[in-house]
Amino acid sequence: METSDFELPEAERASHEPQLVVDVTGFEGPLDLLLMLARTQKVDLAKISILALAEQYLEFIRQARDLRIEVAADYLVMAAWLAYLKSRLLLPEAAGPEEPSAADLAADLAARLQHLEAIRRAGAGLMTRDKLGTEFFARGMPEENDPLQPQQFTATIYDLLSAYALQRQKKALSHHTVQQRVVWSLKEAREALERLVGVSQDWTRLDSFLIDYLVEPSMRTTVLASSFSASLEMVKEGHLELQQESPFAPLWLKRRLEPRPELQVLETKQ
Amino acid sequence: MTALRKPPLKIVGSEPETQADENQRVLEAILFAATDPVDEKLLASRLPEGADLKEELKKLGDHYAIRGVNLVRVAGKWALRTASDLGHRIARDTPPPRKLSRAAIETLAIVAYHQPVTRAEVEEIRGVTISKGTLDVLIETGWVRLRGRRKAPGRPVTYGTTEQFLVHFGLDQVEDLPGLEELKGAGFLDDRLPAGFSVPIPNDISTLRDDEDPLEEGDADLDPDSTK
Amino acid sequence: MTALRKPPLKIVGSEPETQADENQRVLEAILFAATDPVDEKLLASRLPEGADLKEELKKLGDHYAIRGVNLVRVAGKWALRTASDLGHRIARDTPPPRKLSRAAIETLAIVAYHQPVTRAEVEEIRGVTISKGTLDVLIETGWVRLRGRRKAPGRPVTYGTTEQFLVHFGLDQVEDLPGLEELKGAGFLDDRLPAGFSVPIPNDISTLRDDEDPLEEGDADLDPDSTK
Repeated sequence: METSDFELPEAERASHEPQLVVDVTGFEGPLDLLLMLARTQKVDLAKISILALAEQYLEFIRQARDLRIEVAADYLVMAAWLAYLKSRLLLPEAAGPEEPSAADLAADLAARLQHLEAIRRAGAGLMTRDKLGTEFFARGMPEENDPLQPQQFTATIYDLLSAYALQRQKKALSHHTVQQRVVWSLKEAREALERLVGVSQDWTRLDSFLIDYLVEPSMRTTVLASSFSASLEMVKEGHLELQQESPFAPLWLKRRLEPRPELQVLETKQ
Repeated sequence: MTALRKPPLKIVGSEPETQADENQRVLEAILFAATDPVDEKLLASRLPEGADLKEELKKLGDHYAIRGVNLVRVAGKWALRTASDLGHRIARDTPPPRKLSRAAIETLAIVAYHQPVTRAEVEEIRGVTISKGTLDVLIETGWVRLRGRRKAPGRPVTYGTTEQFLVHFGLDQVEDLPGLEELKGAGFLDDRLPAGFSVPIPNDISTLRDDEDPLEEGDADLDPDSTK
Repeated sequence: MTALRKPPLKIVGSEPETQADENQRVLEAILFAATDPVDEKLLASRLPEGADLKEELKKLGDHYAIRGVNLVRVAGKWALRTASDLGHRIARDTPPPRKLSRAAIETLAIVAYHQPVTRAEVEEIRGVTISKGTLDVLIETGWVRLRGRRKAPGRPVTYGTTEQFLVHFGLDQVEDLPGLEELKGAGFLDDRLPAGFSVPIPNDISTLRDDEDPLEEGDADLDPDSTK
């Protein structure tokens, strides 16, 4: 059955008609059409006349267009290329070392057609093989001692209920949203702070440092949180001084010119 | 090399000069491939007119009686089965049943309570993403199945539990999974829960819901088991 | 556990005086009970120490070669299969397998003979772009899989065939593909070979080639199997 599928019913039907084919849609691309046309030359594909083939193809496309059938772009590209190839094949070859000769181009096309043909034969050969479930069968009845039996799994109802309750509860009590948020990572925040703090020698408000990054309202929280954490880290390492006059008042930052090794020692001792 | 034969299966064994009796071959092939014991009517219909089925079956039985596979009669029908004395020699060295990972059991629980549920919905409820592997494992257990596709952008697949799920967890019906009060009563949930917290009443009926479409051709292959 | 479902099997046939060789019986019972091909490691593990597995398999193959069930080699493993000349006489009530489109057959052939192959290479050979559906269908059949990524600009995914492909078409290995010699002889198999590969044969072994990278996390989603 598969063979008939392979044998291009549309193309065959078409080739019996005197009025050349018009159904471009029956072909799987220009190469398929070329292969069908090549078959009409009734010679070994290795001995095919590419010039004749180019003419046949161009004629086919011309007729399709005369009949106002829309021809897909890739068919037209192939037509243009074949028209070019045809002209080169007809003209005496000008010695141009950079370009492949017309004969080479024609040979390449012939090889592509042969390759496609060979693959089709191989595919048809594959589909006519005896196949599991049609020509030959595997053991049908399951046996309980099948040595390839699938893995068995286990879980208890207790596992199930506690897992369910636990995660529902956890989720209900946290205000965690799964929704993907854009997060300003600590690393990004730190890099930005390092860059910006380097510019100013004076006390500056944390939020004004970040103003450039606050354009997107949804980013506000994450930028602030990450920058704050990053600034604490930098203070700890002695790169930065941080000041706040009262709770919720703006945070002020200033670059520290000399690192504070004594603080680091203290911190690590804890 | 074997140009005459159709593209050959690689049959092992010396090229035989003759084949066994055709009727015997047909009978054993049918019995081998059958998914259930086969009745005599069907067997007879595959033999040439006038063949003596009883005699053929006796001959086949004799051939197999000494082998590792025997011809047996089950419920008035015929089947080939591995010889019962060999069970222990051939069965899989059954590894201890595998315990499900925590992620898998959590996902299973959510599928059970919230079915039909999509992967994204499971993630929403769990608050974490789940890997494809987790759902694959659950399908491999036979406890979770693909139900259909949600009528929503992307037409995500919906999951539900199977009959095997009920059997394994000793439930008569999925509605018997404990509800909010019972979970509280059993100490699985505590009282700090916010108002409006609810536990759905699960429902695993096969009929698709209004917001579900049937699976499409090829969706069966989503099931890792079906591709064997 | 199986107390309920085990009526004593009525073995048919004359009471044998002796049983066949024990190793033969064990091997055939294993191959019979297993629905999928069995590898030699498993077979050897069920035979007594020192048994000659090759010899035993050959003997079993000889026994079955004339029968309606044959011992065959598929995908490098061993299986019992009904003799393929009897296919039409067995005819199980299974729906006819879905027929592949011409585009799908050609694409399958290109993947099989040129693997590992990228989509662009398939398109190059066919001279036409292939719709996403075509590869999806082949992946759905379980015959084609994503192998890795080509070490090339754009890092395109490479495709290859699966063990199921071999099992379905009764092939022992991809080198047994029909018509391979013709393609090889015409030089169609070595055009895309990266430097250093002198053997122009398709290759479905899982090990990636030098010009392939492993798939990345998330690549599974390229696969219609993924349960998004």
